[in-house]
Amino acid sequence: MSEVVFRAEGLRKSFGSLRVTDEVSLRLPAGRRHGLIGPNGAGKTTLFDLITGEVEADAGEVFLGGRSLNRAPPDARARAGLARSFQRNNLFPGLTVHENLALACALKHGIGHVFWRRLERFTALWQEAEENAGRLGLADHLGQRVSTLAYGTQRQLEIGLALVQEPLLLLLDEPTAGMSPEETSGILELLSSLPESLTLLIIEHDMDVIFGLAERITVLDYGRVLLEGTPGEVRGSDEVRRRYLGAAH
Amino acid sequence: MTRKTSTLAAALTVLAFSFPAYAADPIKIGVLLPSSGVFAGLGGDQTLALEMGFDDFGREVAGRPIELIPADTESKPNSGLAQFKKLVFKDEVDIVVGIISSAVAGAVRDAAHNAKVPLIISNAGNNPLTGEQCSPWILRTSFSNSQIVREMGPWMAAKGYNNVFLMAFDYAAGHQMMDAFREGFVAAGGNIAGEEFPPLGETKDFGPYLAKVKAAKPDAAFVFFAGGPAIKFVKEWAAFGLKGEVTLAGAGWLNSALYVKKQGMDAEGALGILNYVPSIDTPENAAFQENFRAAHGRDGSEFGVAAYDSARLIVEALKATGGATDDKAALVAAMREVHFEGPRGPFRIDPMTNNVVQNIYIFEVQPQGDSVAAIVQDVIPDVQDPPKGCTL
Amino acid sequence: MRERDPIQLPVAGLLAVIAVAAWFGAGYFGQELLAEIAILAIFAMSLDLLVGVAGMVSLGHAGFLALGAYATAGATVFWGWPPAAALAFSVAVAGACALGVGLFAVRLGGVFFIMITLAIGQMFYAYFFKARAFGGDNGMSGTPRFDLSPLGLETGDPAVFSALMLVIAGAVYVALLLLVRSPFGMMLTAIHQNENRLASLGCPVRRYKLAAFGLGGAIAGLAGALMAQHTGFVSPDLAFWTLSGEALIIVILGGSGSLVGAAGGAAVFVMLRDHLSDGSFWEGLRLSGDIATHWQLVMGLFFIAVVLLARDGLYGRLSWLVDRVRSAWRGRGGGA
Amino acid sequence: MLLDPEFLIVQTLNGLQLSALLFLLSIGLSVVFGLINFINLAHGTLFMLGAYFALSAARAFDSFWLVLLVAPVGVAVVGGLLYLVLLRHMQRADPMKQVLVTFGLIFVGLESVMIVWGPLPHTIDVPALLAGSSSVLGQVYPTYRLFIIALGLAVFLLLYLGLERTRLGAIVRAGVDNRTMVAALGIDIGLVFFLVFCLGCGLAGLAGVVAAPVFSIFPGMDMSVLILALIVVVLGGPGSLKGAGLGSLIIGIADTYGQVLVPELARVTIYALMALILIFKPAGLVPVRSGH
Repeated sequence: MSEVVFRAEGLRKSFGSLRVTDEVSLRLPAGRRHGLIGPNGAGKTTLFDLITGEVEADAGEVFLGGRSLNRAPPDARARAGLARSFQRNNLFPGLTVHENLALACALKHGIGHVFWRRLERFTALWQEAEENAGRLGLADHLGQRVSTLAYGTQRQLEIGLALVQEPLLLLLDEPTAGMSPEETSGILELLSSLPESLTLLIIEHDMDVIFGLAERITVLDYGRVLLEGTPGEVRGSDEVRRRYLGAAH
Repeated sequence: MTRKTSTLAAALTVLAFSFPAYAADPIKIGVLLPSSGVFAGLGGDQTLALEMGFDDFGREVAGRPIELIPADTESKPNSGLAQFKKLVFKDEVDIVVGIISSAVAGAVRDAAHNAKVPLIISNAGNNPLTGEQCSPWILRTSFSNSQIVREMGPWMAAKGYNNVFLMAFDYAAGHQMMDAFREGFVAAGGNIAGEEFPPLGETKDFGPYLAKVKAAKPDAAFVFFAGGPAIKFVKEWAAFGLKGEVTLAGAGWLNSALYVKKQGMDAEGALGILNYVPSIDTPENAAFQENFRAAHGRDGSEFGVAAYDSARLIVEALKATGGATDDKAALVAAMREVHFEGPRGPFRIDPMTNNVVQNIYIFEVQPQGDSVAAIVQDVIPDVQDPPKGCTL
Repeated sequence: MRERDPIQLPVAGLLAVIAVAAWFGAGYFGQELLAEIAILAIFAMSLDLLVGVAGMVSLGHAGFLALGAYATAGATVFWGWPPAAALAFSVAVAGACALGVGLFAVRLGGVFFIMITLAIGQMFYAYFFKARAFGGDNGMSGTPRFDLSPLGLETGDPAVFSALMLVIAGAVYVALLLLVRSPFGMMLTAIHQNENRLASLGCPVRRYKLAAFGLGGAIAGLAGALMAQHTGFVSPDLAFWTLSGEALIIVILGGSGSLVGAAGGAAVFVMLRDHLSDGSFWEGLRLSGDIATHWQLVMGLFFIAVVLLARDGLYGRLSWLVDRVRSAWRGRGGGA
Repeated sequence: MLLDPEFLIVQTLNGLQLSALLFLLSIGLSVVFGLINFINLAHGTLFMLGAYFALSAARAFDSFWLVLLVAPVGVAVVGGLLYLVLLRHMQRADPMKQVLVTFGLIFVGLESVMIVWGPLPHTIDVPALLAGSSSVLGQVYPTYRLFIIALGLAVFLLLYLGLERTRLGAIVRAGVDNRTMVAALGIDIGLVFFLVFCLGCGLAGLAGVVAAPVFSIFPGMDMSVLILALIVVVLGGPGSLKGAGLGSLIIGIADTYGQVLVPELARVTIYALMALILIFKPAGLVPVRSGH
């Protein structure tokens, strides 16, 4: 088993009297494809928020590549190698696809602060954005404003933005939500083409997707870890079936 | 346009240009008064009186009609300056008259000086305008702040007030008024019991300051407030039980003719010093007040009189030049020669400072009919400012 | 990229042509107006950088304008600095203060950002109102204009001064346009559209906002310094919050985020104010000249109309029109 | 001087009086802000309108008490019309547009007042019952100001009971806390907003009526109170009745003592206080919203 890239220890979060995340710990070795499932309200997205720092944890710690990220705000965590996509499309609607991707590239290369040269003059960066668009199947939409795109296309870009960052750990929050079967298989193809070394944590409601993709799966329920195991183990667990799988299907 | 009318138009154009331009050319006078902002009320009052002045003294000189061009300063310095430039450069007026706010006057000062166009200030009382910042092109028909107040200190000391509390808003005019009073009063042996300068415009409540006056137990208070705050101050003075305990004296705007009747009996017994009160007993004043009341249903105020006298100054100077306005220097020279008996007494321009020389009146607010009025107690004739830093 | 904002440069060119034509055609007063428009345009563009580009709605921007004006007035009158040095000083002072204020302000968003900038702007107003050294509420006169006599130019002449102001406004526009189209400007645009996502892509959003706030303040300070030179006078009114409000109206009128729109909005605003407050304008419309006395009522209604109806401002409307004409043209071309 | 009991008593009463007025003025602004995140810059204009309506009503009727009833109702009607014609459509607009529309209304209000009532200041008389002075702990103090304090207190208690004990109050409380939830319960939240907005305007009008005899009535009296009211709202916490009460009390007392004790800094400190509160407690001293 390869080296552990990501570690979360005892994460806890309450909103008022409601405990949404309760002592959740997670270890991900490099290259792991890891699934996160659980019923609605189990605290999956909140766990993502705690990992990326968008929501501050009451207790617990997060490590990436051996470094503690606890004090770091979301942007610093992103620069340290965390990237995420969102459950609901969360893009820059007034910009074109090309610009959306170029933004992410510019940030990755640390030239966001350059104010004396026009963005288009960074030809390499501009091209990199274009290549990424090709990889994401967005080449035809390059010059289009995001707000004018169809939902599924936006969804592709949503995932694409996170991919462009070339992170150590990629968090995907229901990447195929609301997509047609063809679109879903497109996304799956994309995900399976990702480099082996990339570590992936993915929330998904579509069980076929998750069982096809994940090496291991963590099941959350009421903010707690119910079970962690291989897809087979999860499928075989009576408790999981009772609490979640049965109800969902 | 038919051929016939276009020929006619062409002929008319030729005709128009063949006459000497000035014969029926109007004399343009820019009226730089606020119709909006904090001083809109005073601007309105002066506009009425100015119109009345031109009605009385003539709307035409040497065959040239006098045309008034109003411009709104909004009581803001930058707008005032922009409007001044518009009057001078776009409308090409021959004379500018007006300006209520000293801040606007300060903003306009350099422009007027450089433009070499006569500017007649009909209210703004900032001392330096006819002191260190005086200009041969700027005349003032109203007053300087210290001109109004200077004589009050010695007068009160002579009347046996030894211990006086000072209060005015914390702004330039407030400080100039209090400084002028303090200087004369202390020189005459008086003692300052305390002084307070509440922030301008933001004091919604004089209570805190009145509490301090009370605690200081003075013989009298000398204050400067005007407009809405003056009404409020006088009313609160009475409500806090100070009326009758401490003599209230003020730069006379405290009980201006514009609103002394709204202060009513609360103002009774207040002393004031000012360049004009409606009760001055001269035929000139009687005529002015009669006209003003007939037209507007209320007493003419000190603001109105300054505007009214400004109109007269302009008309008489124009008569002296035979209606010629091209030589602005001659026009100003003529203005400096004008003198007459106006509603407030003898009026002339001080050649040393270009400020008005005028009588100053000390009055007391007394019951009159079912209301109150300012009744003259004493007159200090021909008060003139020392040429403080002004070399004309 | 070029496709996104195709009319920016043509409109800027058109405005420049109009400005030059106006300069040649204008008399003394027209050139005074032109100088005022140019300075207001600089101020409006600096606010547009905050509001239109980065999405930070400030109701205290006039505070930095006043700061720049007072810094120039103080440096020239008290210390005898040459106006050009004083101008640089103004920009530095206003920029530094904006950075200091921004340190706190950029933590807040939406209505709360509006409120805190309002409070801070009013703080400047209250301070200058009481600053005895600067003449308090009466303000202070005596700020000189640039000395260009070595070049044989007399800046006291409105023709020279207005030309200079137009050139400076043009330079500020070009600089801001380059900035907006740089990666940094792109980040600001993205912050406006979706701040959280940009942070999750690794952008230290607050630092970028702070930089924009400081830069906007510095340029407002530049406008203030020029304004002090133009009028020769500074007063606390420059910091009053209603001036910030009017500048916001200008930005919306012109089309928020379009830079050149802010400049155009400034021109429309000044001309409108000049006409509405002029009795002869109303008489020209066969109405009573007395309406001019209440021109602020008309202005207020105009403000409301602008906000309700303008949507994306004059620039946006123009952009839309050009789009329509183009697609109609293309449609016809396709059919043939 | 601080230890002089006479000074302390009178000054504290002055502070309470200002607090009472500020409370009447700001509570409407606060609740509307809390309910719909809407900043109404024209709130000061409604205050001014209250004073002018009182002027006209005082000329029409002889009774101050009738004026005290009629004028605020008039202002509430004006507020209601504004809401229906203009502001209702602005609820979804971004905050800048809301602020600027009400900014335009300030100019319209100011000029309208000058057209109708003229630019010169006016006064109305204090009713005979409240004229003159009373003795409070041995100090002469204007009776009318005591009345203002009592009125402020009474309105606070009435609103408190209304919020705690009535169905409308419960909906408003819930609406400030979580707007979508109330809408999800099938309550016509629009109607609730409308009523609350009118009530808030009426209270601003009431503040104007009550202030009129003390302050005199003049165009521009709106500007002098607007910023203070905004500070109270921010300080106390938008949407909170207790917050508005507490904020009014703090600003009223601090302003009264501050003006006299440290006049050089009086206004600067209050703005600075607002800025500090915004930075460190953006939800105000009495926050209402429960997180999300």
